[in-house]
Amino acid sequence: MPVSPTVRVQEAPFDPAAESAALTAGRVDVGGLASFVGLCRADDGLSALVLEHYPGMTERAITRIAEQACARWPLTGCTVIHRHGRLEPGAPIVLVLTASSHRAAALESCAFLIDWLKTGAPFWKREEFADGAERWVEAKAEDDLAAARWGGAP
Amino acid sequence: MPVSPTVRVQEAPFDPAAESAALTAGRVDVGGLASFVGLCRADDGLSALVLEHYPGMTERAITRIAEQACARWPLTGCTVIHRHGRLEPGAPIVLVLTASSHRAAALESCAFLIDWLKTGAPFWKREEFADGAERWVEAKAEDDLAAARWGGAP
Amino acid sequence: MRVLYFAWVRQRVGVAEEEVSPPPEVRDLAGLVAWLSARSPGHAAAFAQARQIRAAVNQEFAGPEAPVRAGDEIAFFPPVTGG
Amino acid sequence: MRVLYFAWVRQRVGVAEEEVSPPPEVRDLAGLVAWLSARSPGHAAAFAQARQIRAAVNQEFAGPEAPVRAGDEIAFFPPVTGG
Repeated sequence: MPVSPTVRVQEAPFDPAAESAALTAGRVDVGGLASFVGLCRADDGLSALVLEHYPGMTERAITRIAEQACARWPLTGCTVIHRHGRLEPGAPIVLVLTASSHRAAALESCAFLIDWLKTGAPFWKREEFADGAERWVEAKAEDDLAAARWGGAP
Repeated sequence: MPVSPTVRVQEAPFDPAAESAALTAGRVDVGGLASFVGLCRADDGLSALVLEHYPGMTERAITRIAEQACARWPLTGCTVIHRHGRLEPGAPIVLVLTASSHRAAALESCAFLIDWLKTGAPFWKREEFADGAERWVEAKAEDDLAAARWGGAP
Repeated sequence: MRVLYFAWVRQRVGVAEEEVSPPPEVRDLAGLVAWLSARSPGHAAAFAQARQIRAAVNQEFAGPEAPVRAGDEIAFFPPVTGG
Repeated sequence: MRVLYFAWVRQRVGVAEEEVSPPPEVRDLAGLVAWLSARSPGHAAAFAQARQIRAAVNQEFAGPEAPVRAGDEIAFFPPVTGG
């Protein structure tokens, strides 16, 4: 039976080391642990990113995507944490962690999860700039393509 | 100009959190940090894995592979740490960390590096079992294929 | 029926959520959008570019033909940009 | 010429490294393997399955046709299994 993913949506920072330890501590069946952390970049004088989300639906949508990853690859563990609220340049935004006996399963499912989070989880990014300007980030066609390469939507 | 990778071959454990911080601390141009940790599994009653390597050539071979990753993808940082010596089940063996402005570059180069480390770095694993048996791990054709999908050898 | 708005859709409408009771001829999301658009200039501005709008019915992504009923939680928002 | 052995190649040869001075007609790795194989039963056993052996000249992977010279560091080992 596939493992149940751990999914959290929070304003607070996350601790990749503690989350990694939770997926591997005391186990001897994990051969590979892949992780991805998305961070806030300071492009074009950006001073902060404000992430709005849809409470309730966000957790539900991420859980569905993560459950699909757990069903599609032989994972021993899977954790997704996505932050919301105001994030300054350099701040971590999202953590994806996948553990498996097999390295390819861990690496592929990690890429799958981040691609689908981009297109399937109800978050919206507003950019705030040093000069006071604000701008909603527009969805990118390339993100839809990246998600589509994995086949059907979760 | 491509960044210079950090490469270490050591018996001691490594600290993924500290290595991640070294690639991101004080920076605002990193959009994605991908990592992979390979761990020792306790398959078939394995009690330890003993990794032999070729001092000198190991660092050189890993550095060449890592430099190719830095040239092929727009990385802002790249760290590879590979342990040798006696490792018990659950112990981390190898750490690959790649940072980039773009998530796809970080994820792809991380997968590239671990695939090539499997086939291009002079390490040999000996398995020790609870019943006293020992066995050299045989190279897998699937590892050669995984590396080959990236095109020419580094 | 509870209607939620997010991101620039929320900013244009002017409220984050509202309780509405559309007439019985409003049966799907497309009908609800047409009916909501007539409520205020803000609503009209929010829904002006229909191709830029995504929606969810009871916290599941849904297309224009998705049925809507009394008691549903409906949300309108731009294409998502998380991750 | 310094010759290093690793993993089960080292175990079969019985030493981790040795200094050798092959005759001038030994010009490449294939020739060196043939010459080394005659040194002892251990060497012969190590090189018996030539397809299982990989090599490096001066810490670079090299094939059977790679030239070898006095002063080189040559290594023989099984296919690698790191990562």
